[in-house]
Amino acid sequence: MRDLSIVLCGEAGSGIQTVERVLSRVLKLAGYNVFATKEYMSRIRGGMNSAEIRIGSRRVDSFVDKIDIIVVLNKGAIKHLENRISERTVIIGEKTEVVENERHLGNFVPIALREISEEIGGEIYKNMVSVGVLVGLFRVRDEIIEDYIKSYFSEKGTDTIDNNIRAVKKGKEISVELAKRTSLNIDISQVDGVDKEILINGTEAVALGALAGGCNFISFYPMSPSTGIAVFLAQHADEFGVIVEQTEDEIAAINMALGAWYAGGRALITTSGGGFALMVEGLSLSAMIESPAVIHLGQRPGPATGLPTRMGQEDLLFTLFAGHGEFPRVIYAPGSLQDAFSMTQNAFIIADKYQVPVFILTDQYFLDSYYNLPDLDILEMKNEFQIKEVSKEYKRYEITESGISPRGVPGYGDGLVTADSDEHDESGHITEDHEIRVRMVKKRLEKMKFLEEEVIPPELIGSENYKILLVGWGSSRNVIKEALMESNRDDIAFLHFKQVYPLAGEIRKYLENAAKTVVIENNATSQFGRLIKLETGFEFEAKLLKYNGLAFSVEEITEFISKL
Amino acid sequence: MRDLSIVLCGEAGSGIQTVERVLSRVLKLAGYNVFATKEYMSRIRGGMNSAEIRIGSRRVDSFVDKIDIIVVLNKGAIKHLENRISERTVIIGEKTEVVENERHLGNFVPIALREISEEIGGEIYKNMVSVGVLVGLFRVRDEIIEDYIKSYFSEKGTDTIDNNIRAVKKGKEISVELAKRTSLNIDISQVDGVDKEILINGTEAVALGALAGGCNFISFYPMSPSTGIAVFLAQHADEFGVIVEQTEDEIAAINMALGAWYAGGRALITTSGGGFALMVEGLSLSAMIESPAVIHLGQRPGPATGLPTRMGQEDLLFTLFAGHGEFPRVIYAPGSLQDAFSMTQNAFIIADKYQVPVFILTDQYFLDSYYNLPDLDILEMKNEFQIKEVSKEYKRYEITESGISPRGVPGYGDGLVTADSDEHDESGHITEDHEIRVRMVKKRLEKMKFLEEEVIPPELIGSENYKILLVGWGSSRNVIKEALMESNRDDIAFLHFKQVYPLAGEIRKYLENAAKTVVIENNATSQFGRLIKLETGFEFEAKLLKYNGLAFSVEEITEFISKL
Amino acid sequence: MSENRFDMGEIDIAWCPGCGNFSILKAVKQVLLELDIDQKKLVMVSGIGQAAKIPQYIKTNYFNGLHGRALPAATGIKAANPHLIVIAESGDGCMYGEGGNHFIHTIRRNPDITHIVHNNMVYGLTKGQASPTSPTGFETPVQNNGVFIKPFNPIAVAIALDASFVARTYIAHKELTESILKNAIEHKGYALIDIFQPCVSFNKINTYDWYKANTYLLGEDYDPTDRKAAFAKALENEKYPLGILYQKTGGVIFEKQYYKHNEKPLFQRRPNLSSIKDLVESKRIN
Amino acid sequence: MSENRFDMGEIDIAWCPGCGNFSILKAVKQVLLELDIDQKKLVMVSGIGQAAKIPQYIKTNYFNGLHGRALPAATGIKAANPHLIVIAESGDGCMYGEGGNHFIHTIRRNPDITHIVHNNMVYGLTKGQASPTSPTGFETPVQNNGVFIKPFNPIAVAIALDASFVARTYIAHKELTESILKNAIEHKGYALIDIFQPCVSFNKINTYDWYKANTYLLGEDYDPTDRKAAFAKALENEKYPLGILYQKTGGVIFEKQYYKHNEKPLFQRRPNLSSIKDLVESKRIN
Ligand SMILES: Cc1ncc(C[n+]2csc(CCOP(=O)(O)OP(=O)(O)O)c2C)c(N)n1
Ligand SMILES: Cc1ncc(C[n+]2csc(CCOP(=O)(O)OP(=O)(O)O)c2C)c(N)n1
Ligand code: SF4
Ligand code: SF4
Ligand SMILES: [Mg+2]
Ligand SMILES: [Mg+2]
Repeated sequence: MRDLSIVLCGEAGSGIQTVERVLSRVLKLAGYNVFATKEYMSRIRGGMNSAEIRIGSRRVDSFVDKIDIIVVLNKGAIKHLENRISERTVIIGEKTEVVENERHLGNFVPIALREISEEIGGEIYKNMVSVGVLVGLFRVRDEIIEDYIKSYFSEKGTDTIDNNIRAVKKGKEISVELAKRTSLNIDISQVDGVDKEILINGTEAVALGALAGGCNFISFYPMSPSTGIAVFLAQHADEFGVIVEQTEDEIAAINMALGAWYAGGRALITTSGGGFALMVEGLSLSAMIESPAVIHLGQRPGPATGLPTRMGQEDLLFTLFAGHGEFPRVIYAPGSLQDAFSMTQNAFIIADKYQVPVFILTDQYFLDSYYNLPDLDILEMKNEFQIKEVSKEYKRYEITESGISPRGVPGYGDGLVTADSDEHDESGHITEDHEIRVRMVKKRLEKMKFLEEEVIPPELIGSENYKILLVGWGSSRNVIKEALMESNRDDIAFLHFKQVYPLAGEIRKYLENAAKTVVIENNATSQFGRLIKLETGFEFEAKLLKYNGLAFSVEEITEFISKL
Repeated sequence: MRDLSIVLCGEAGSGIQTVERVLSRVLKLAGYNVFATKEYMSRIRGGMNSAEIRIGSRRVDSFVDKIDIIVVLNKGAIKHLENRISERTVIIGEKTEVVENERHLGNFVPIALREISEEIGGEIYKNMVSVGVLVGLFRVRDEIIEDYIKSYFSEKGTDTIDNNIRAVKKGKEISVELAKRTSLNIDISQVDGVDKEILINGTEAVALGALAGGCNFISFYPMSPSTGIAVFLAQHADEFGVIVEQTEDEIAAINMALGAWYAGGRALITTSGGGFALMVEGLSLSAMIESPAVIHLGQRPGPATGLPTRMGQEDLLFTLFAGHGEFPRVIYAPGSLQDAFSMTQNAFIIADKYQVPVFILTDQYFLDSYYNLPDLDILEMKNEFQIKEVSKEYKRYEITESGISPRGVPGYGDGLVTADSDEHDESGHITEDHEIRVRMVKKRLEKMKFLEEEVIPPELIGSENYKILLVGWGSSRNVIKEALMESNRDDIAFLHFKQVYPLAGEIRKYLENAAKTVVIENNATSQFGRLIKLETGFEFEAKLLKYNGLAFSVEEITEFISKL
Repeated sequence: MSENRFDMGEIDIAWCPGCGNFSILKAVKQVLLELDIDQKKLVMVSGIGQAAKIPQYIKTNYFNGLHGRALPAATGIKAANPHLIVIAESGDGCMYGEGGNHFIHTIRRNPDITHIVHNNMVYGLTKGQASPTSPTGFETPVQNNGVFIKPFNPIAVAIALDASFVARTYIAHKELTESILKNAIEHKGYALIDIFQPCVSFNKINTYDWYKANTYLLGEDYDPTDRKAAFAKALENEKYPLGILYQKTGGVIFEKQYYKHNEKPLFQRRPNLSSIKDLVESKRIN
Repeated sequence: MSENRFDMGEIDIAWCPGCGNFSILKAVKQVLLELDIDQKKLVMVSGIGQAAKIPQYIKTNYFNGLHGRALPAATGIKAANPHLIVIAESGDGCMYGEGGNHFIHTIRRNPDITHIVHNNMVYGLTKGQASPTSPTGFETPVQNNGVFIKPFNPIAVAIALDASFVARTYIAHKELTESILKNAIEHKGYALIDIFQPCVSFNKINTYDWYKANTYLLGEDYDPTDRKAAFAKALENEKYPLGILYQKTGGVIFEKQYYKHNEKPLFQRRPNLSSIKDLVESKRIN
C-alpha cells in the first residue's frame, strides 16, 4: 500500500474542519506524509461538505478521486460521494446515518459514534472519536495525540482537553477491533524526518510569502476564497507590524492600498472575481501613477456570483487585459506551496522594482490544500527596497536612462512626491502635450522589456524526449505531475507554467518539440491555450477542460493520459 | 480646388462651438458638402481648442491636417496649430492676437474683429463676424444665413437675433474685400441636393440608433466623451418615452439598467474607460442572468484619467475580456455615421434576441465629427421584440432546443420570472450541482455560435486585386478610405472592421491574399492586430500606431501609403 | 398560516438552525399574504449574503443580483414597470457596506420600494467578519483586537436624508415586525426597515438575549412625523428604540416623474419609427 | 501674503475666470502658511473634477487619484505614515456622488485628515450636469425638466455619523473660511469642511448673490458640541448656517490604532525574516 485516502463527509458546521485539522497534523507528527483538501458549499450550516486526507509512504500533494475510507458524519454523505465510492471503499459511520439502500456501496463498518460520544459528554465528541478510530488504524502513539490535543484546545481549559483525549482513546479502542479486517489493516510506512516537516496550505504559503516580501499593509473586503490571506495576516499583524484594514468595498481596498504604497507602505490586495472586477479602475490607476501593487486573486467559477466556494481558472484573460488604457503587468500562478511562497515574496520585489502591478492567481483548491514539505526557502531581502530619499530637484516621473523613475515617498528627503491619474509630465503635473503623452506611454510600456527578463520559466516535468506535451498552469501542477509519474510514460512530459504573463521566450521550442500538445485547464474556453496562441501563434492539438467547480483528480488525468 | 479646410482656434469658452455649428449648418444649407470636427482640452475656459470645417465639392467625411484658412479667436492659436500651418495657409484674425514672430507662418490677413464687434454691441459678436467673413467667402445668400440665425437664436429674443445678423453682414462686407486676394478666392462648387441632406455627428447617430432599436431607458454617470448620448436622449425623452436617469456612480448605472431590462425595459448604458471599469462586475452579472445589455463605450486615452477629452482606441481587449467568468459578447466599432446608427439599432436586436451584452465602441473623434449624408436607413422593427408572456410552468433558464431560453418579464403572464447571479438551475434557483453547472456553462457559451452567424462582415474598400492590405477598425474608416482614394494605388486595398468581435469567418482569406498586411490603430500595442492573431493565428507584417490622443489625418495615412 | 401561496414547499434552506432569518422569512410571507399581494406582480430584489438568499425561498419573481447592488436594480425594475411591487432585501454588509452609496442615493430618489435589511451586525456568509453595524469591541478572525471604528447608524443617516419611512424592529417581536412590514409596503415611497436579527453562528455578542435586553418599543404616544425628535431617538444606544421612527408623506416619488407623459410600462412600449424619422428629418435643417 | 512658499509661480490654471475655486486655493495656501506647515510633510489628495485639480496648483506632495476615490487613498496615506498631514479635497460630485460610500465610511474610521469639499452644486468639469447637492428644480442639459430628487445634505449625514468636525463655509467669507480651515487642520480626527463655491460657468442659480442671500453666520453663542442642536441646524434650508456646526474631541483615531506596537511609518519598516522563519518553524508542530 503506497497511500491511502480518507474522506470525511458531513454537514457544514458538523466539525469536519476540526477532524481534518487534527488528523492531518497528528498523522504528520507521527511521521506520515499527508495531504489534505476540502470542498464545501456556500453556506454555514447544513448541506454537504467533505475533506480528503491522503496519507502516503511517499510524498502526497494532490487530490485523488479514490476513497479508501469514508467517515460519515451525517446522513447524505454517501449520496454526496457516490461517484467516488468503489467496492474497496470502507464506510465508517453510525448505522442511522447510512441509509439502507446505500449499503451496497462499499463496505459498511458501523460504529456507535453517537453512543460513545454521549458517554463522554455529548455529540460534539463524535468528531474526536472518529479521529481516534483513524489514528488508531495508523497506530499513532498516544503521546503524540495527547500533546497535540493539549495544544489545540489549550485555550478551552482542562475539561475540554480531557474529554477530547478520552474521546480519541475510545476511538482508538474501536480501531483495534476494526484493524482485524484486512481492508482496514493499513500498512503505510512512516518516513524519517516527516514529523519535523512543516504542514501548510496555499493560503499560508501566500501570506507567509507576503510577509517575507515585506508586506506591511493589507486592505481588503471579504470574499471567498481570498479572505484567508487577510485572516492570516491579521492574526500575525502585531508581531510583524502589518496594518490590516477591512474596507467598505473593494474600490476602497485598492485605492487605500495605492495610497499606502504612495506613502511608503508595501500593500497586498486580496480578492476574488467580482471583487477584482470592482478594482479594475484602481488597477488602471496603479499603472498611470506607476505605483507598485501586489494583488492576490483567488479565482472562482463565474460569471457573477457563480459558485462562490468552488474552484476554477477562469480569470486569466480578464486579469491580463483588465483596466482601461495600456500598461504592463505580471501574472504568477503558483503550482506548489514553495512556489506560492517565493513567488509572493518575489511579487513584492518585482512590483517595487518596476513599479507595476503583480498578480498571484490561485483558487479555492490551491488555497485550501495542505501538505507537508521540508521547509520554505526564503530569499534574504537586502537591497530590494527601492524607496529613494528625494532631493529638491526630484521629479517623480523623470525619464531616466535605466527606464525606471526613482520612487520617493512624501516626507523622506527635501523633494516633493506627486501622483497624477491624468497624463502628466516628468514632474507629475497634468499635461495635454501630445509629445509628452507619447513619451510617457512609451516609458510605461517599455517596462515590459524588464519584465520579460525577470520571467520565471516554465518547469518541464518528465522525460525530455517527449512526443506528447501536456501543458498546465497554476494549481493543477501536482495533480498532473502525479498522474504523469503514475502513468510511467516516457513519451510524455508536462510543462507547468507558474508565471503566465509575460511568458518565457523559449516556449515555442518546448511546444514544437512535441508531436502532440495538450493544454489542461479548469475553464471552458481554454484561456491559457488562447494566451499561448496570442503570444506565440501556436495552437494546441487537444484540450482537457474541466469547469464543474471541482479540481482535477489524479485519476482523471491518468485516464486521460492512458488514452493518449 | 476640390476642398477647403477652415480651422477655428481659440480658448475654451470663446465661442468656437457656436462658429463651428453655425458655419457648418449654413454652408450645408447653401449646398456645400461639409465635415466638422473638433479637439479640445479638459477644461471649461481658457487653454486652446480648435474646430476644423472642411468644405468639399465632393463628399468630405474625414480629418485633414492641412489648413487653408485659420480663424484666430485668441492669442496662442498659431502656436497651437504650428505644425499644420503651411505657406499657403491664410490666417485671419485680430492683429493683437497674432504675435509678431508668428507672422512668418502662413499669410496673415488682419481684420478688426474686436472693433467691428464692439460697434455692434460687444466682443461676443466677434464669432458671428468671423462667421460672416467665412460665409461671405462662399458667397452664401443672406436669406439662408438669416433664416438659420433666426432659428438658432429663436429663444434669445429679437435683439440678439438682429445683432447677430448685423454681425454676420459686417463680416460678409469684409469678405468682399478679402476675396480679391487669390488665396481667398474660393471656388468650391455647391452640389444639388446637399442642402436637403442631414448633418449629424457620431453622438447623434448612436443616440438615434438607440431610439430606433427601441431604447426606452438609459442610466449613466457623466463621463467624456460618452455623456452626449445621454444628453441627446434626455432632450428627446418625453417625445420618445425614454427614462433618462443620472445615477450616483457607474455601478448603479449598470445595475439599474439590468433591473430595467429584467422588468421589460430596453436599456442603454453609456460610459467611458474608467466608468466602464467600474461596470465590469455588472457586465459579468448580465452574462449570468442572461440579460440583454447594450453598452456604448466612448474610448479615451488611458490609463486612469489619462487624456479625458482626447481620442484613442485602447479599450478593445479590455472590452473583450472584461468580467470574471466566461461568457460571450458582441463588439461593434462603427466607422461611419450610417453604421453607427444601424449598428446601434441592431445592438438592441441582437442583445434582446440572444440575451447577451453588445458593445458599441466609439471615441471622441467619432462622436464629435459631423458630416452631411443623404439619409439614415432605418430598419423597420416588427418581430424583433422577444419578450414572451409567461405561463405557469415557465422556467427562466429552460434548456431549449433552440439554445435560447424564452425571456419573460414579471407581471406579464401567469408565471414567475427569476434572475440569479449564482449558478442556477433552469428555474433560476441557486444550485451547486456540478452537472447543472456544466450544462449552464455550455448553454451560455454556445450562444457564440449564433453570434457568429450574425456577424457584420468587414468592408473591403479599393481594388480587389490588392497586394497590400491595410486593416483598420472603428473611427479611422473614413480617413483611411480617403487617403487610399487619394493615393490612387490599385495594388492596395483597405479592410475595415465595423464588428470587431466575434470576427467574420473569411478574414484569413482576405489577409492571405495580400503580400503585405498593415494594421492601423490608435493605440500603442496594436490591440486589433493581437485580436486577429488570437482568433486566426495571422500576424501583421506592419503596424501604424498612433497614440498621442489625436485621430489620424488623411495626410498621415497618405504619406504612409506612399512609402509602401 | 399553515398554507401560504408564497411557500416553496419542501426546499433546502441554506440558513443555520436557530437563525433569525427564518422568522424574517415567515413574517415577510405572512404579510404578503395578509396584504393580498399578487405574487406575479411582486419582485423581490436582493444582493449576496445569507440574508440575500431570501427571495430564493419565496414563491415569487425575484432578481437576486450582486453583493451590494440590490437597490439600483430595484430602482431600475420599479422604473421600468411601476405596477410591480418591489421589495429590496438583504444583509447589513450588503446594504450598508458594499451598497452604502446606493443606500444614500436611493433615499434621495425616493422610489416606491420597500427596503428590508437583515441587521445581524456581522458578515454571515463570509464567516464572521465585522459588518458596518458591528459594535465596537466586536472580535472576529480579522478584527482580532476588536472593532474600533464606530458602528454605522442607518436610522440616523436615513433620517438625515429625509427618507420617507424609517423603521427598526427586532425579529423576535413578531407582531411589531409584521405591522411595520405592512406599513412599509403600503407606504408610498421609499421605506427602510432595519431588522435586528441574531446570527447564531457568528455573532456571540448580539444574541437573542442581548437584543431583548437592549431594545424597547416606542410608545403609543411617539410621533414619527417630527424629524428632529426622530433623529434624537435614532441616536439612542443605551437601548435601541423599535418601531416606526420617522414617516412623512407627500414627497415626490421617483418613478412617477417618468410616467407623466406615457403610462405604459416599458415592456409595452415600441419605438415610434415615424417620430424617429421626423427627428432625422429635422437634421436636414439644423 | 505676496510671497507664499506654496505658490507654484507662473502656471496655467485650468479654472474659469471668476470661479470660486481661486479663492479656495488662496485660502488653503494662506492657512497652510499661517499654520507653518512643512510642505514636505503635507499631502494633498484629490479625485477628478475642476475642484480636484487644486493640488496641481500648490507646491507640495500630492496624490491626484480617481474620481470619487480621494478618501480611501488619503486614509491609506495617513495609515502608512501618520506623520504626514493629509488633506483630501475635491468637488461635490466627486465626494458625495461617486465617492459617497467612502464619505460615510471614512467618517466612521475617523482618520486624522481634513476633508475639503468644493460644493458648487454642479458637475463642473463634465459641463454642467446635476450633482448630488444640486437644488430641486435645477435645469441642466440632462436634467432638462429640472432636478426632482432631494439634494444630498452632507452636513446632516456627517452629524448623523458622528463625524468629529463638521463645518460649512461660503468662500466669499474669506476670514471665516480661513479660520474654519485652520481649526479643521488642527483638529485631531476627521474634519469635514463643505465650502459653498459659485460655478460661474454652469450654475446660474447658486451664484455669488444667491449664496450671499441664502446663508448666515452662526452666532458666537452657538454651541457646536451639542449633536442634536447641530442636526437641527443642519436641516435649516431657508438660509444655510455657516460655521463649525459640530465638533467633538476624544474619539478614537483610526491610524493611531495601528501604531500602538510599532511607531515606525511603514516606509521605514523591513521584514523581520527571522520572525518569519520562526513562524514557519511553528508550522512543524501545528
Ligand atoms: C463584490 C463582492 N464582494 C464580496 C463578496 C463576498 N460576500 C458575500 S456575502 C458577504 C457579506 C455578507 O454579509 P451581510 O450582507 O451582512 O449578509 P449576511 O450573510 O450576514 O446575512 C460578502 C462580503 C461578494 N459576493 N461580492
Ligand atoms: C469613474 C469616473 N466617472 C466619471 C468621470 C467623469 N467626471 C470627471 S469630473 C466629474 C464630475 C465633476 O464634478 P465635481 O466633482 O462636483 O467637480 P467640479 O468639476 O464641479 O469641481 C465627472 C463625472 C471620471 N473621471 N471618472
Ligand atoms: S450565518 Fe448567521 S445569519 Fe447566516 S444563516 Fe447562519 S446564523 Fe443566520
Ligand atoms: S466650471 Fe465652474 S467650478 Fe469649474 S472652474 Fe469653471 S466656474 Fe469654476
Ligand atoms: Mg449580516
Ligand atoms: Mg461640483
